[in-house]
Amino acid sequence: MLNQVMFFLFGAMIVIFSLLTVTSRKVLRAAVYLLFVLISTAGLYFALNYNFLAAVQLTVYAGGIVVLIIFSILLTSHVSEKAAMAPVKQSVLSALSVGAGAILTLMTILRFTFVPNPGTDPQYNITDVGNALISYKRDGYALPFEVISVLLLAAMIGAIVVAKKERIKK
Amino acid sequence: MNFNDFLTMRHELMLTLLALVVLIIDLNLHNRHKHYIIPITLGLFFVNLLVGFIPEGSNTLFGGMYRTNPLLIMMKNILNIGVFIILLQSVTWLKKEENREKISEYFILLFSTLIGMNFMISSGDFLMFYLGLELATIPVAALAAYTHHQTKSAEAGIKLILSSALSSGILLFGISMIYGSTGSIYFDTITKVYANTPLQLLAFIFFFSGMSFKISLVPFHLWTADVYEGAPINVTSYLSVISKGAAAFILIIVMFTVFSSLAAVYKNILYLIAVLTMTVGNLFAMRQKNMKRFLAFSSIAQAGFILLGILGGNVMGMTSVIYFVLVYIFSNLGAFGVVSAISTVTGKESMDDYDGLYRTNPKLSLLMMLSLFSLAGIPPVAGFFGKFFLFASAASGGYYWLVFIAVLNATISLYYYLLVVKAMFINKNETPLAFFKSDLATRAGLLIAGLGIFFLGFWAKVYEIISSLSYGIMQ
Amino acid sequence: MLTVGAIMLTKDLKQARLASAIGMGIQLIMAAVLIYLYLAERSAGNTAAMLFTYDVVWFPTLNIHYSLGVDGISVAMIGLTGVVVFAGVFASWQMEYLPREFFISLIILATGVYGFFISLDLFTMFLFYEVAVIPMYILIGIWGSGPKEYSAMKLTLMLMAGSALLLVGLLGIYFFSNPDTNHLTFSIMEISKVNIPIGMQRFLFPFTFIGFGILGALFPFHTWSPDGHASAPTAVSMLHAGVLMKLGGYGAFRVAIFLMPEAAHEQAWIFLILTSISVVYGAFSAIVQTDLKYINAYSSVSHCGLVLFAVLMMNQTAMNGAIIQMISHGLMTALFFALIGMIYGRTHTRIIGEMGGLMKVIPFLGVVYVIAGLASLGLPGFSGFVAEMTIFIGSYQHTDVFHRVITIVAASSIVITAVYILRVVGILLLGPIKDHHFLELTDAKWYERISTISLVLAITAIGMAPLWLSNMINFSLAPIVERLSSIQITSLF
Amino acid sequence: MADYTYTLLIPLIPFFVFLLLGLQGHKMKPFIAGLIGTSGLGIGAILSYATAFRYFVSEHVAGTGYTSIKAFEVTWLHLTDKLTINLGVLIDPISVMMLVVITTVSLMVHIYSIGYMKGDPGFYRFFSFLSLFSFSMLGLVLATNIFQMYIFWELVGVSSFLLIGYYYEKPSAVAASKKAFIVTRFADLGFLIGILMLSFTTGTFDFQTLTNPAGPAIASKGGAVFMGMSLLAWSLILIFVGGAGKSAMFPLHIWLPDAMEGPTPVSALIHAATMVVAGVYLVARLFPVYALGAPDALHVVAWVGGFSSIFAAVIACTQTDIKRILAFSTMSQIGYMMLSLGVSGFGGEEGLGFMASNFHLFTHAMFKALLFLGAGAVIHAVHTNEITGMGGLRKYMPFTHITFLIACITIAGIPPFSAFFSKDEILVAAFHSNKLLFAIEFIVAGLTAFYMFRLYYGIFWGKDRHYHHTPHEAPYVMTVPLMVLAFGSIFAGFLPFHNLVTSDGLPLETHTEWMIAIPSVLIGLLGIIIATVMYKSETAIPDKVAGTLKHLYKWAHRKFYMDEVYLFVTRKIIYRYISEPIAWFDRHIIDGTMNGIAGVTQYTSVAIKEFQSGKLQQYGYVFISGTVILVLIFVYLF
Amino acid sequence: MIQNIPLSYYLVISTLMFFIGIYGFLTRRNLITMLMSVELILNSVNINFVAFNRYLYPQQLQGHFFTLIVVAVAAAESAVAIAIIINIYRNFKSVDVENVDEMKY
Repeated sequence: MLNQVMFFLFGAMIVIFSLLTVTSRKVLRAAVYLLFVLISTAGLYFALNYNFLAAVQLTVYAGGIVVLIIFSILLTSHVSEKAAMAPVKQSVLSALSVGAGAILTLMTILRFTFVPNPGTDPQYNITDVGNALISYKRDGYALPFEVISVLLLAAMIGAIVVAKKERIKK
Repeated sequence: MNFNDFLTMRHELMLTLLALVVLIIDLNLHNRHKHYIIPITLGLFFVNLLVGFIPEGSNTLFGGMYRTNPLLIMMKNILNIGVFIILLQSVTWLKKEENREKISEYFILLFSTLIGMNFMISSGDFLMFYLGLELATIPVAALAAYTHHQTKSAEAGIKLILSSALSSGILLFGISMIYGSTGSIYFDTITKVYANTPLQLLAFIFFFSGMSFKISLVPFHLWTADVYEGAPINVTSYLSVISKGAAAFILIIVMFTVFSSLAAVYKNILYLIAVLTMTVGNLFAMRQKNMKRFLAFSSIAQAGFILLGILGGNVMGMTSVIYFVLVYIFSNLGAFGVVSAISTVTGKESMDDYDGLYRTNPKLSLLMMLSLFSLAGIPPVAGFFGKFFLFASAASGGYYWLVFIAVLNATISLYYYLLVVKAMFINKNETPLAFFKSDLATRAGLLIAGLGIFFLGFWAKVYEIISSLSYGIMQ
Repeated sequence: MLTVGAIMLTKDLKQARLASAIGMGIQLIMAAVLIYLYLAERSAGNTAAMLFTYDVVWFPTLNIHYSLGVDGISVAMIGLTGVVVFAGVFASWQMEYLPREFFISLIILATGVYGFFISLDLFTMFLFYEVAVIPMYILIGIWGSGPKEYSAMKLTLMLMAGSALLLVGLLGIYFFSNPDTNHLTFSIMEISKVNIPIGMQRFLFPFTFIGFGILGALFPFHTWSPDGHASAPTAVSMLHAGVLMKLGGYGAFRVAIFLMPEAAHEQAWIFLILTSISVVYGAFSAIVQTDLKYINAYSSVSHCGLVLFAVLMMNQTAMNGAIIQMISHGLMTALFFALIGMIYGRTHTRIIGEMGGLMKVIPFLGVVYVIAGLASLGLPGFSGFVAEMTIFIGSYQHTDVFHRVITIVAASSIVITAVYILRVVGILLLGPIKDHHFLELTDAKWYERISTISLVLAITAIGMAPLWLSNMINFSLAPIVERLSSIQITSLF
Repeated sequence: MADYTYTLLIPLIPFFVFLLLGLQGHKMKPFIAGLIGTSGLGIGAILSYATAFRYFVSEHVAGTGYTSIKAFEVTWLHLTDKLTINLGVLIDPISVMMLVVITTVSLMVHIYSIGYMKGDPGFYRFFSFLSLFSFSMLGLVLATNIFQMYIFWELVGVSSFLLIGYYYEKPSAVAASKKAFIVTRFADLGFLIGILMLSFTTGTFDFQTLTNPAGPAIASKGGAVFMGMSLLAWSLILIFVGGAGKSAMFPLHIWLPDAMEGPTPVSALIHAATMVVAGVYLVARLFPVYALGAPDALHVVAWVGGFSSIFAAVIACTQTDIKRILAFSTMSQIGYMMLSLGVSGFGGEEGLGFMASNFHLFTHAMFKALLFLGAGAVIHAVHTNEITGMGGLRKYMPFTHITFLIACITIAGIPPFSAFFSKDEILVAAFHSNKLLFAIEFIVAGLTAFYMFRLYYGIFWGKDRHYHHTPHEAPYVMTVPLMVLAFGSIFAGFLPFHNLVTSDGLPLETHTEWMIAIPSVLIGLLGIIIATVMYKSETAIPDKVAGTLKHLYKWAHRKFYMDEVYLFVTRKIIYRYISEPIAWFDRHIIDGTMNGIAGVTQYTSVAIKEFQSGKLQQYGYVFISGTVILVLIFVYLF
Repeated sequence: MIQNIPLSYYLVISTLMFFIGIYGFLTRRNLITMLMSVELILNSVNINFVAFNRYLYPQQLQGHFFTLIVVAVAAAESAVAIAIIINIYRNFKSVDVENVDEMKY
């Protein structure tokens, strides 16, 4: 029961704050709504018993990305500034397209019967996650783990290249 | 892991190492000496290129996440060659004062994307695939925004990163559905269980949209022209040649393995997309005056031709796609190389500036003409063979009308390629671009491209090797 | 063995015109030697369909060969090419603007043509076809006159569209060349031994035939021809009308009809109607043109229409006529264009109304022009007569009434031809001199004489003694016609 | 049978002369060139006479008459298994006769031309063309098969074209040569189609096979029937169209008067004596096929001939250009010959017309050449063609006067001059065949006498005109040929033609039918008398007559507006309503379509450029919509 | 908790979120909010992965790790994107997407 309540709470929060994120006229508020969405998602992960993931979600997403975003918002616009909204035509067209997409996708998904893998439901703890992360056997994720480091390095350098001021040019 | 495994992953590891070496050297160099990085890097990359050719059999690592075989190595080598040419061609540009401080970053970013592509090609599951894809994209966005003082460059960067984020979101949604419906992210497992159900088809379409974005197929291509125009010329050639080639490689692998059970359906999709892509690409290319934008649209149209090979759905199709990409790399780099050389020296990128080029810079004009003819598929240069084999493989699948449409499109493409030829050779100009002499690296880059354009076609061995390798994979 | 010659010639870089003259001279001699050797072989009793074959596997997996060889027909065409190219080089002796590039392009064009005629493999054939087409753009675009860019573009695009059709046809043939054993081939000789499924033939034949037909100026796909010819420089017009358009006829015959006989029989009537329209229509159009080159271009449409027309008749005599007509028209029209170029070089106009009485001032060119004209309107003693008569008689031997009636329609073109030829001769050469500037014109230079005389000699040689040529072609035609006639013919009416 | 291979030389000598003069003539002195041409022809003439003599004397076989001999033959082009084009020499009575005619007239003309063309800058050219013509004409008559005939037929046409257009700087000459060529070419198309049909039905070109009464051509009776006549008949009619073109039969005669723009010797040779009778020769050559295979076709020949003869005679009465009068006279006389062939049957008495026709051909060649050469001498003297510009010349040019008078009397059919005999035979033949045709010919005989004497009086009688310089007699090199021909005109009638040239090769017994001969002579005399009254001295009678018959006169004077009709057809119909629309159609519709395709492509290119708006969100929108549409189509619609 | 709540609920939520994100991407004018929309999209995909993993194939942690990687990638992507956005701001003095249309047609 509690589970259900939590699920519906988080679910509702996700949908509502998502909507608010994309409709709010104030950019900063949108960022905050996004934060709520991400936190709710983390809640869902918790509820699904993926604690490590939830923690990562909270730290990286909520803690990292959103802060970054808020930072840049503060850098590029005034707090009180109202975001310009798209023209009606664009909104309606987008809504139509997106709505059609959503309906089609939902129809398709809901019609599909997902077959669970037979077998037990092993409860992973954080050690298992850690082991999997450095395993290079099947269902081990050492390689992606290494590669993501390259990616992060590259992203860092990329961000620096893009953002750094040029000394020579006036 | 043992030494052999390292050897197996040499393309990726060497590159990573290379990127780190560059970084370290860069940190230890005085600002005035930054340009020493260029020859060092070129040399190292050349070593890497050579090492890539060490023969190596098939292998699987990381429990199937990473796999390799001679064909994949071949693909990587092809990309390496392309990158090497691009590096050569970008030397002049990098030496410019404004880029002085960012030389090493350029290399590192370029190498990381290449690492990403290599991983993507070698990926044995969707996770590595996705990771490789992102690694191949995100740094490029930074590269696109490389030139600060140009608004166009920044615009290219934002357009690339945002639309690629959107596309990878959609792609990911598709992957998630694939995962949900099959229970695995490993290609080998999915191949066995994938079925033609609505959801799986939908997942495929989402996935395919995301991939189409990377190889810029209509209607997922719209970012291409803007980004190509805005990005620095060498990044543009990288995007149009290497990124696209890698994406085409992985697409054909995935199509032929993972989604082979959907073949009946996806061929219809490909048919539609191919026609759209060729036609729209050509129609847009016709009007372009900016050479980069022009080549962008031409490369969109070229992407449409690649689909013809996939439609063939057999060894021939696979071979022809790889062969075509190889030829395309050389041809496009020939064209981009010339544009780059001119643009770097004179800053001129408009087609009108090319009027009367032959009188002042005959060699560049000739190379440009050859490249364009190769792109248009005119014998005896290599492009003809590439296109011919693509058409042949589509015809082998019975798609005669598609071949017809494609060749008609090739004719339209010939029209606009000839416009450039016309500008260079026929149009009179009171003040053509002055004669200039490019530096050694640029000339080497152009020369390699030119040689490739000329000899790849006649040299049937290349095709045969690819064919035999593909044969090994397809069976 | 000929490609060696052809490739050897592409390396002329210095002293371009001398080199190309020598090169093309050698080529001409080689062509003559080839004809001689060919006849010697034949008289020695060698009855293989193709002689001097040379075959290397190029792309083994696709079974693409680089396969060359000649039979009587291609030998004849090579002879034609040799003469025309030779004359063309001399006709453009005075090229001033970028001469080196000009001759290189010209020779690439010639290489393509030679290659096309000696190819026994559809792939190489197609390759050479395109090799021959593309230099046209450059040649017309750079050295042309008038709306040259437009014409060059139009010509190239239309021919390329033709090759689009062609490619579909060729690929189709390839994939049905050996459906049972899965041993696909591009080789013409091998494909000719199998029967492509009739359904497929029906589909592919129009592609192939129209593909070649565009190059052969088949109505209504001929409009590239007048503009292209009008804008092209002299030598290019010569080569183009003289040789390149023959690729169409040759290909239509060698590929479309030879390899897909059933469909050819079934669909011939459509194309017969189109070609006979070409014949008459081209001639009528030529009557009212005022530009010399347009007149000749439309006349080419008419004459080349006759080639395709005869090919479609699919009996030995008519096909023989078609091939002689190709050669004959090649020579005549090359001569015409050479003369037009020379006259234009002197008077700086091609509008016939602005000229007159030129016979008086440039008698040599005038006389040759009259000879060319008479040859063109099918006067006995010149090659045109031989060709046309062979075609008409051959076509008229057809058992089907439709074919005979349409032959009469096509034959009526000879009158119209006479009308426009005489109109030009009358206005251009005869009558009083229109412009006193013309009085200062000089007659042909030595290189111009070489150019024209070599063509005139070829025309009269064929016209006077056609038997050896006809026999040579007949010998090679026989197996082809045999294959065609083995098909069950269902009459249309 | 004797060996006649040497006859090959008769056409070949002029050919080599042509090549020699054509290529090297400009380096020669004019007189040398003329001499070479003339001597070439002279040798030909001697050979011809020798051949004729040998043939007619030694080849006669009792019972079967003269056989035809293939003296030489070589395959020129191999067409089908059955059809080959051969070149060769066929010797039989008519070809031998033609040899004699051609070489004689040609030789005379050559000699004459040395004087006539003196001082002309294109002297060598003229002689080379003359040689070319002689070659072609001789090749034509010696043809062994119909296709060889066609080949030389065309060559004759072109040499005629070259000679008519000899004065190429004169626009009227150029136009005339063009007209001649195109009209005959049009007729040749009929000839060609006829050959095609004939070869299709019979499977041969060879004359000997074709004309063999037992051969396939005749025996088959022509195969399928089309529009009431057999295919054979149709093919023969078409072949006759070719002949009609060359022989200037109505309605293909319009080139002949204009052809008089050529030098007068040319008119004498080509447009009077030789080429124009090629049509007659053609029909004569194929006569057995006509007569036995398709009599229908022969009727056509007869009526066309008959109509042409009266048509031309009427016009001739009103013309003022002396050469044109002669031209129409020629047309009229050839009409006679055609008619004669047309009313003839094959063999025996029936074949009278055939014999008469050839006979008339022979005599006509003599006197008409004479007339033309005489006219040439006159023109040479007074530098005008117009009869109104002449008069009283008899005292200045006695030789010319006498020979011309002889010719006029001959043509009027007054015995014992040659044409009396030949014309008489024709009238007899016509009388026995068709009374209407006979009536026509009878009237024509009168008209002929009338207009010839009108011409004669106009030139040689009447008042002196104001000449630029006093006319003088032509030099001997010109008058000698006149005399030779006059001799021929007078005495040719006594040749035993009926024994030599007959339809089946057997001798034919003829006798003068006085019931026909006398009226014909009378009407000839009547014509002469009327002409004498009207034209001997200038009177007002001609004008009055013309006034009375105003419309007829005007129509006839304008040649019944045939030229205008042709002009209308060519200029208006072909040029304006066929060619120009086609050219327009080509430029605008077909080419327009091609350009239109390009235009549409361009337009589309511009039209869709808004997709590339530069707006990131729109790109995203297209992206998403694309995906959604793909899903919609392929997941839900398929 | 998975006993009481069907998988499809998760999927509905994630799909809705996905399309809301797309909608946001298509309509928000501010580049940063567009980036936020992208985060929504990625997040919805993550939910998918996690839910599938948990509900259907709990034996392996494939979805789990996929999510993990996607989160990391999203971070990298955001970093670069924000750097570029700031660059845009410098160049255009605006972060409105409508203004970033210098190149077109």
